[in-house]
Amino acid sequence: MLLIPCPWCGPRDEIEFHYGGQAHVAYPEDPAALSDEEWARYLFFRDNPKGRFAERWSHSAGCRRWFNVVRDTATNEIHAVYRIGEPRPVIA
Amino acid sequence: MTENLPDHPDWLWAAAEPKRSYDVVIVGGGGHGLATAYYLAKNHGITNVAVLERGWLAGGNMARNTTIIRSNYLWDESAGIYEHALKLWEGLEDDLGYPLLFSQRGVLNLAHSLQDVRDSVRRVHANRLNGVDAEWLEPEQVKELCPIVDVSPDVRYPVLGATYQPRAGIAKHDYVAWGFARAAAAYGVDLIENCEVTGLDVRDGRVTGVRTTRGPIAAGKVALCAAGHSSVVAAMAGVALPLQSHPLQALVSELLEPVHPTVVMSNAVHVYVSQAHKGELVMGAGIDAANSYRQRGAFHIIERQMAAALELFPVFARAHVLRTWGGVVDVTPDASPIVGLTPVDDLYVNCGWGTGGFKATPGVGWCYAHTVAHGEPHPLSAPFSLDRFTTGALVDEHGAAAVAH
Amino acid sequence: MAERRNADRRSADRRSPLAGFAARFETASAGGALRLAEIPFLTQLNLRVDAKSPAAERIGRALGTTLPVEPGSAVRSGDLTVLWLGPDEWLVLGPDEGEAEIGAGGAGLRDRLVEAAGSADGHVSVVDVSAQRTTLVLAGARARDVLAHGCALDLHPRVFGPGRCAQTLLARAQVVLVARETDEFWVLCRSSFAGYVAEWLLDAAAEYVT
Amino acid sequence: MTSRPGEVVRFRFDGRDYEGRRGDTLAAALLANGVRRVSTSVQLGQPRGIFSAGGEEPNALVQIETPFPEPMLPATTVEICDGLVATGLPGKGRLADRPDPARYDTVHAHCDVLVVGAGPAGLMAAAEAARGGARVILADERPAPGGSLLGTAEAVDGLPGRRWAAERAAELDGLADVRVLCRTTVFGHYDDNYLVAVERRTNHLGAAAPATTARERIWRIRARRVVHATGAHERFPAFAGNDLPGVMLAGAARTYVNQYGVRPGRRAVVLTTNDTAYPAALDLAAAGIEIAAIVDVRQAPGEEWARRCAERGIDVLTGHVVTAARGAGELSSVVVAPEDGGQARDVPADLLLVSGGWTPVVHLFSQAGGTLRFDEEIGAFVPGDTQARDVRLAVEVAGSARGVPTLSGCLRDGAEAGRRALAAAGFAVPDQAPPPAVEDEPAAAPARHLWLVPAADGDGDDYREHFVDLQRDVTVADVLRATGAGLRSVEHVKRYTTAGTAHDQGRTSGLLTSAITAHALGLDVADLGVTTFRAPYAPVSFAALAGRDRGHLHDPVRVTAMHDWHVARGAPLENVGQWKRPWYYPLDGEDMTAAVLRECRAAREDVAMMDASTLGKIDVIGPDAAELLDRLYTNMMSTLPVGSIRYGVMCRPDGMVFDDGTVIRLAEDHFLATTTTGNAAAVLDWMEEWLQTEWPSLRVHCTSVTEQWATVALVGPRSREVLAGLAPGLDVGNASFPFMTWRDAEVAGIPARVCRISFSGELAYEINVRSWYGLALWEAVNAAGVTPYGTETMHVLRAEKGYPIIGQDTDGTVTPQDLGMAWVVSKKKADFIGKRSFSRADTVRPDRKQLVGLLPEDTGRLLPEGVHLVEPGGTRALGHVTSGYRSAALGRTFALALISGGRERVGERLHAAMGEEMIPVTVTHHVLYDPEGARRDG
Ligand SMILES: Cc1cc2nc3c(=O)[nH]c(=O)nc-3n(C[C@H](O)[C@H](O)[C@H](O)COP(=O)(O)OP(=O)(O)OC[C@H]3O[C@@H](n4cnc5c(N)ncnc54)[C@H](O)[C@@H]3O)c2cc1C
Ligand SMILES: NC(=O)c1ccc[n+]([C@@H]2O[C@H](COP(=O)([O-])OP(=O)(O)OC[C@H]3O[C@@H](n4cnc5c(N)ncnc54)[C@H](O)[C@@H]3O)[C@@H](O)[C@H]2O)c1
Ligand SMILES: Cc1cc2nc3c(=O)[nH]c(=O)nc-3n(C[C@H](O)[C@H](O)[C@H](O)COP(=O)(O)O)c2cc1C
Ligand SMILES: [Zn+2]
Repeated sequence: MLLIPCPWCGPRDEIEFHYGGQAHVAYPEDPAALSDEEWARYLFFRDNPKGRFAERWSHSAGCRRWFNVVRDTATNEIHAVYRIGEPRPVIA
Repeated sequence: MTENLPDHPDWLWAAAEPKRSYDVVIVGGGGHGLATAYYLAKNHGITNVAVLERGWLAGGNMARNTTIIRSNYLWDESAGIYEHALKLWEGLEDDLGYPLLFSQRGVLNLAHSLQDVRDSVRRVHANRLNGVDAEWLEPEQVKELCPIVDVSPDVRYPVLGATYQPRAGIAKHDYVAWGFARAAAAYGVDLIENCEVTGLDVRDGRVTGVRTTRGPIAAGKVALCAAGHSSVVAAMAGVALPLQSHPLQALVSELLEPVHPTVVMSNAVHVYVSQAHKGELVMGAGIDAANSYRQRGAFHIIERQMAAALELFPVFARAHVLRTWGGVVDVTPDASPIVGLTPVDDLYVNCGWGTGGFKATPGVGWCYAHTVAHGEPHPLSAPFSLDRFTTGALVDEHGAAAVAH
Repeated sequence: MAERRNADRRSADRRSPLAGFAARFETASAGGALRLAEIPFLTQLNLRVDAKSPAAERIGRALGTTLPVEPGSAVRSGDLTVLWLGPDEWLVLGPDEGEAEIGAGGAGLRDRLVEAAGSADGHVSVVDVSAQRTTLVLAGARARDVLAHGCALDLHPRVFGPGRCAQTLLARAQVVLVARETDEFWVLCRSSFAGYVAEWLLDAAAEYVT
Repeated sequence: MTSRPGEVVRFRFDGRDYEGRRGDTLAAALLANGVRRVSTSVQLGQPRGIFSAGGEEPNALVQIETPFPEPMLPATTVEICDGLVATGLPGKGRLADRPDPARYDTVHAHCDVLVVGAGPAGLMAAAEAARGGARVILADERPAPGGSLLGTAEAVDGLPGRRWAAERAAELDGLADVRVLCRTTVFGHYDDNYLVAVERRTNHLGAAAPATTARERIWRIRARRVVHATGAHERFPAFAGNDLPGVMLAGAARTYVNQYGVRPGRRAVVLTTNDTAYPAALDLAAAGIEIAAIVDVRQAPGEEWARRCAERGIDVLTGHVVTAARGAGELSSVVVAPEDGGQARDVPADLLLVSGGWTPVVHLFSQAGGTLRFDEEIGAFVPGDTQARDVRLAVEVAGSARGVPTLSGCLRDGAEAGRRALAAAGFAVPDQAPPPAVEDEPAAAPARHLWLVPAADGDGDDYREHFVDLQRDVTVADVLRATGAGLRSVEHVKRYTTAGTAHDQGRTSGLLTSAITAHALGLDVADLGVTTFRAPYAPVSFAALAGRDRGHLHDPVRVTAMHDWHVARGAPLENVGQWKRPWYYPLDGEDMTAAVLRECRAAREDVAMMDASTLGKIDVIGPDAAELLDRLYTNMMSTLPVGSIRYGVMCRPDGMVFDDGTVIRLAEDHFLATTTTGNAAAVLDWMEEWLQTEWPSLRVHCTSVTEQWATVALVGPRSREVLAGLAPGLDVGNASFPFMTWRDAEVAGIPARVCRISFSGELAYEINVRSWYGLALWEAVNAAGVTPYGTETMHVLRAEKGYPIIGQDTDGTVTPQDLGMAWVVSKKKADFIGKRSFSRADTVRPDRKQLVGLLPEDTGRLLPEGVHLVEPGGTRALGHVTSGYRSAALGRTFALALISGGRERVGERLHAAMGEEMIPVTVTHHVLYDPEGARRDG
C-alpha cells in the first residue's frame, strides 16, 4: 500500500487513487495526419522503464484531481509529485 | 499418510560457462526460454544455444505461478496456441523423462452475474468449435465437482454456474522448468546462470550479439524470453513493446488434508485456487494497479483475495496463509502475448504472457523455436505478431475470456 | 392553497435512504458509548468556482464566510457548513429546504449562490446534490474507534479535529468525513451505498455498544 | 511438577485429559504432564517433540478441535484454556466442515514510531520514543511484554526481568499516545512503512470469549519510523538423530523452567557452540534437572561460566561434539565424542539441549527491502545499512535483531534506536536517561560456528538422520543430493529439497540449510546467502485477512430508493455491478418466461414502468460543455437545442464502443449526460481525465448526480395518458412535448423532470425526481394501474428494437459501425475520441463482426446467448449470439448476434451450433420491431 502524496490532500493510501500510466503523453495534434504506425504508438505504446517513471495518478476517492508522480519502479520510491501542466522536475 | 512428492532425478544440469559465441542466444532462463532451447535442439537440430539467466534458473515467474493449465480461451487464435500447448503437456512427462505432476483435475471458471453467464457460455461454444473440451455446469454440478464451493443463492455474488474444462489442471512448476532444463542441457545447450544481459549489439539493423555481466557473447540470433523484463531488454536494441510490467501475487496455505479436488477460478469474486500435491492451497491474486518491477505486491490485494476466497469457500476461514510472494508480469493492451519477429533482423521476441503464460510453456517453446529456426512465424503464433497493434487486429482476451491465468 | 397541500404531501412522501435504520441506530446508541443517527434531507450543493475569482468572493459573502482554501478544512457559518472537496470544489451543507423546485425559482440556497455567482465570470457551477448523499452522525467516546476500523485516515484529534473534513474511503464506500466536534463526526455517503455503510457501521460498533 | 502454582486449566490432547496452569502454552502444559511426543513428521512419519518455546517451533504442530477446528498451530504458541481439545498433527491440518462463527476485524493505526518486539531492546526503544513525545505503538506476539526476559532469570534494575518489563509496559500503556499490543504479531512490512499485524484477542479466553469481540484483528499500521527489535532465534547444528523428541533448543528449555516452572526432562546433555547455553544449563540444574554434561565444541567457554559449572559440579566437555542422539521414538541417550576423533561414549539422557548460536530475526527488515550482511562474529546474517540502497528505509534495528549479544547491550541499543527514530520523525530528542542496571553479565568467550557434526564411525554417515529442516523432514543427505544434481543456488536447493517451505518457514533452520549447501559447494555461506524472506512472518488465518469484508459486507450492495418495494413485491434481483436490480416481477404461479412475456405485452400494448434509477447521471456545465461533449461522443452534441435530448456513443481512442446514453441539454452551457449502469463511475473518470490532463483550458465542470435522481421509466401506448393524469400541469401533446425533449413539471405532486425518451421503442417517458421521492413517485405511478417490469423485459424490448446493451452486445472489440450505428458517428467533426481508429486496416475490414438479427426457423426455439453461428456444413465460427429472447410482440423467438460480415449476410441461412445439434436460423436486419419508429414518435 503505497502512501501517495496528493498535491492537495497530502499523503493518502494507494487505494484512494486511480493509476493513469505514463505521464506527458499528449493527444496528437491531428490524429488524421498520422500513419497507422504513428497512431498505434499513441494508442498502445507506453514507456515501461525499470527505474524512474513519470506517471499519472488521480485521487479518485479524494479530491478527484489528476497529478503526476515520479516514482522508481524498481523500488517504488516516490521522488516527486507535481501538478498537471507542470514540467517533469529534474531529480538529482 | 501423506502424499510425498516424487523425487527429482539425481542429475539436472551443469552450470555452464559462457562461450564467445552461439548460433542462438536466448535471453531469460524461465520456462519459455528453456522450452524454446529444448525444441530448438529437439525439433530443429540447433544445439549451439545458450540460455542466459540473470539470476537462478527459472527463478522468475516460472518459480512464482499458480500453475494453472487450460486451453479454454475465447478466440480461435488463442485456442490454437493454448490447445497446442495442452496437447504437448499431455505427453510431456514421457517426452522429458521427468515427473511433472501434471494433473488433469479440471478447471472451473465460475460465473456470478448474468453477463458472466453469457460470456461463459459463449466461451464454451467457441471452445467446442475449436476442438477444446468445455462444458457449462449448473451450480449443483459445480457443487458435485467441488463440494466446498458455496453455491447457495443468498451470498453476495451467488454462483450461477461455471465453465468446466476437464482436461485442464495443474503441474509442478519447478519440475517443469527443470525437466526442460535437463533435457536441453542433455542436447548440449549451455544454461548460464547469474548472467544478466546488459546490452544488445545491433549492426546495420541486425542483432549480432549480447553484452552481459559475464562478458560479451556473439550470437547469430537472439531470442528474448525475459517475461516481466521484456521492455527493458528490448529497449537495449531500440525496440519498443506495448507492455506494462506489474507485480502479481500468489500465496499458499499450510498443508491440509484434501479438501479441494479441482481448480476453481472466479472473475467477479476475484480468486483462483487449487490444492497442490503436497496439500497446500495455492491461490492467486490480482495485479497491482501501478507499474513496478518489485517482485512483491501490495497487501490490500491479499486481503481482498482472502475476502473473495471466503465468499466462495467458507471452510477456508481458519486456514492460514503461510507465504505470499510476487512476480513481475508483462501485460499487453489486449491481454494476449507477442511472439515473433521484431524490426531488428535476427532478434525475436516472446513476451506479453502477462498473468497466464505458464500453461503455454511447451506450446510457445515449440512455436517460438520454429520461428527462430526458420526466421518466420509458426502458423500458430503468427496472429500474435507485433504488427497487430498497428493494424488493429488485436486478440482481445480481456472482456469475454474470464480471468487470464 | 393547492401549493400548500403539495408541499405537505411532498414532505410526507419524502423518504431518506436510511429511514429503515432508525430503530437499529437507536439501539446502538442506547449504551452511551456511541451515538449513531441519520440526519436526513440536508441541503447539499456542489460548488465549483475559481477560489481567487470575484465570483468566489461574492459567493463567500452570500454564505457569510470565505470559501475555505486549505485542503481538508471545513468552515461553519450559521447553519451552513462549507467543506473543501478540491482546489476549486466545495460542498455546501445547509438545513433541509424540502420544498425547493427542480431548476431555479424560489429563495433556496442554490438560487442564492447562483445569483451571487452571477453570469459575468461564466465558469461557476452550483449543482444540487441534496439527495445524492445522506448524512450520518457518529458521535461519542468510541466514534473514532469505530471509524478506524474502516478509514485509513489518521483520526487523531490533533490531526483530524473539529474543522477538518476529507473525501476518503470508509470500508469499501466513498464518503465525505467531517469532524464536527471533538467526538462527533458526520459521514456523508452516497444514497445507494447508505444501507451498506449503515450495516457496516453497526457491525463495527457491535463490540463497543454491547 | 504437579505443585506448580496458578489457576488450573483442563484440556484434552490426543484423546487424554490433562491439567495445566493458566498462562501455559499447550507445549508447556504437555511437558509438565510428561508428554514429549506431540506430532509425527510429514514425510517420514517419525515422532516429533517440542523443540522450541515460541513461534519458531518446527515440530510440535497441533490441530485444534475445540472450541473450533483450526489446523496447524505450534503447541508453543497455543495458550491453553478450559475445554481446549487438540491433537498432534501428522503433517497436515484439517479444516472445519462448518462455518466459522467468530468475528474478525481490521483497524487502521498511525504512529510516529512503531516498535516491533517488546523485549528489552523494544521496551527501551518505545520508552525513549514516548519520552520524546512521539506517538508510539509497541507490538509483541507473546502474551506479555519482556521478550527473552520472560524466559531468563535475569534481573533488570534490581527487578526480575519479567516484572521490570511488565512495569515498563504498563507505564507506556498509560500514556495517551502510546499503545501496547500483546499477542500481536507484526507479519508484514510493506512499502512506505505500512506494516500489518494480527492480534489474537480471544483464543486464550476459550468459551469465555465475548461474542462481539473480534477473535482476530488485523492492524494496518502506517508508521513514520519503525524499530525492529525482533530478537534472535536460537539455531542448532545438524547431527544424527537431531529430530528425536527430547532434543530441544537450550533457550527454550530455559524458558520452560523459568517462565512456566516446567521441567522438560530429568537428565540433560547440553550441546553448544557458544556461551548462552551455560546459563540455560545452570537454570535447569537449579530447577533440579540433572545436567549430565555440557558438550562444548569450543576449546574453552567463558571463564565465569566454566567456574560456575565447576561450582555446581557440572561436567564441561570442551572440544567435544554430540555425534548422535539415540532412542526409540524418544531420546534415551546421547553419543558424545571428542571432535578430533577420540572415543565416543553413550550418555543416558532424556533431554538434549542444543545451541548452535543465534540468528537475528531479520524477516521484517528484509521484507522492507533491507539488505543483509554476514556477521562473522555471530555467524549469521544481520541487517545491513538502512541507507545503503536506492530505497532509504525509515527503519532502525535494535538489540539481538542486529546481533547485540548482551542484555545491557540490548537495553542500550534499544534506547539509542528509540532516540534515532525520534530524531528522524522530527522530534527533539530529550537528554539521555541512565540505562537500566544489569547486574550479572559475565564476559563471553567467542562462539564457534559449527553446522554439521559427522556421525561417529559407522553410525549413519550417509547423513540421512542429520536433519536440517525438521518440519519438512529434510536431511543433510537431501541437501547433498541437490548439490550433487548440479544445483548451485540455495533457492534451487530449497525447491529441490523443500527445506524452509513449511509452516515455520525455516526460522531455526534456514541458515543451516545455506551453511550446509555452502559447505558442499566449497563456498562461503556469506557469499551464498539465504532464501528470500516473505510475508507473513508467521501464518495468518484467511478469516483474519478477510476481516469484516464477508457475507453481506463482502462488497457494497447498491440499491435505489424503490428497492424495498421491489423486494416486497417478490422480484428476484439481478446483480449489475454492485447494484441490485429487479429482474422481473412474477405474479403468483408465474415462472420467469411467463412473467417476462406478460411484462413485455404490457409495455407494448398497454403501459408499464421500470426503475431506471441506476443509470449514471453526470451534470456537465460550463461555457465549453458542448465542446467537451463533442470531443467525447462520436456524434455532435453542440447542435442539440436547449430542451432537447440526443442519444450518444462514446468510444475509446481505439475506436471501440465504451459507453452510450442520452444527453439532455438543460441550458446553453448545461447538459445532463446519462451513462450505462455499470459505467457511471468510469465515464465520469473518463471525462475528468480528458478535462484535467488533456484539455485543462476547457471551462467545464462535471458532477455526478446519479443518486440525486430517482428515475421511473413509463412505457407503452397508454403512457401519455397516465402521465397526463399524474401531471395535470404538463401539456403532454405530441407537438408540445415531442420525442427527445424534456420538460420540468409536477408529477404526482412531486417536482420532476420528465424526459421523453424511449429505450423500448414505445411511446415512453422517463420521470426523474429527487431520489427521496423515488418511492412516492413509483407508488403513485403504479397506483395508476401501470405494470412494473424488470431488467429482463427491458432487455427484450430494446433487443426487439436492435438497441445494443454495451457489455452484452459489445465486448470491447466492437465499433459503432459494427453495431449498425454509423449514423451516430459524425462525419462533420474534425476529430473526436476514437475517430482516427475507424480508418485502421482492421476496422475497415468488410468481414468484421457486425450486429444482426437472427430468426430461428423453429419460431419457438430460443437461441442461448453465447451460441456460435456457422455456415451450413461449416465449422468455422462466424460469430455468436449476444442476446436471445422470446418476443411477445413478434410472436416468436429472435436473437441479436455479432457475425462476420453480418450485414452482407442478411437473408442468409446459418446454423447455430449447439454442440452436435445445428439450429437453422435466418439472418435479418437487427431492428425487428417497428423499424420506422412510428410508435415511439407517435
Ligand atoms: C503470481 C503469478 C501467478 C501466475 N499464475 C499463472 C497460472 O496459474 N497459469 C499460467 O499459465 N500462468 C501463470 N502466471 C504467468 C506465468 O508465470 C508467466 O507467464 C510465465 O512464467 C512467463 O514465462 P517464463 O516462464 O519464461 O518467465 P520467467 O520465468 O519470468 O522467465 C524470464 C526470465 O528472464 C530473466 N531475465 C530478465 N531480464 C534478463 C536479462 N536482462 N538478462 C538475463 N535474464 C533476464 C528473468 O530473470 C527470468 O528468469 C503467473 C504469474 C505470476 C507472477
Ligand atoms: N546472541 C544473542 O542474540 C542472544 C542470545 C541469547 C540471549 N540474548 C538475550 O536476548 C535479549 C535480546 O533482547 P531483544 O529485545 O533484542 O530481543 P528479545 O528476543 O528479548 O525480544 C524480541 C521480542 O520480539 C518479539 N517479536 C519478534 N518478531 C516479532 C514480530 N514480527 N511481531 C511481534 N513481535 C515480534 C518476540 O516475541 C520477542 O518478544 C537480551 O536479553 C539478550 O541478552 C541474546
Ligand atoms: C505452486 C507453488 C507452490 C508453493 N508452495 C509453497 C509451500 O508449500 N511453502 C512455501 O514456503 N512456499 C511455497 N511456494 C512459494 C515459494 O517458496 C516462493 O515464495 C516462490 O517460489 C517465489 O520465490 P521467492 O519468494 O523466493 O521470491 C510455492 C510456490 C508455488 C508457485
Ligand atoms: Zn487529493
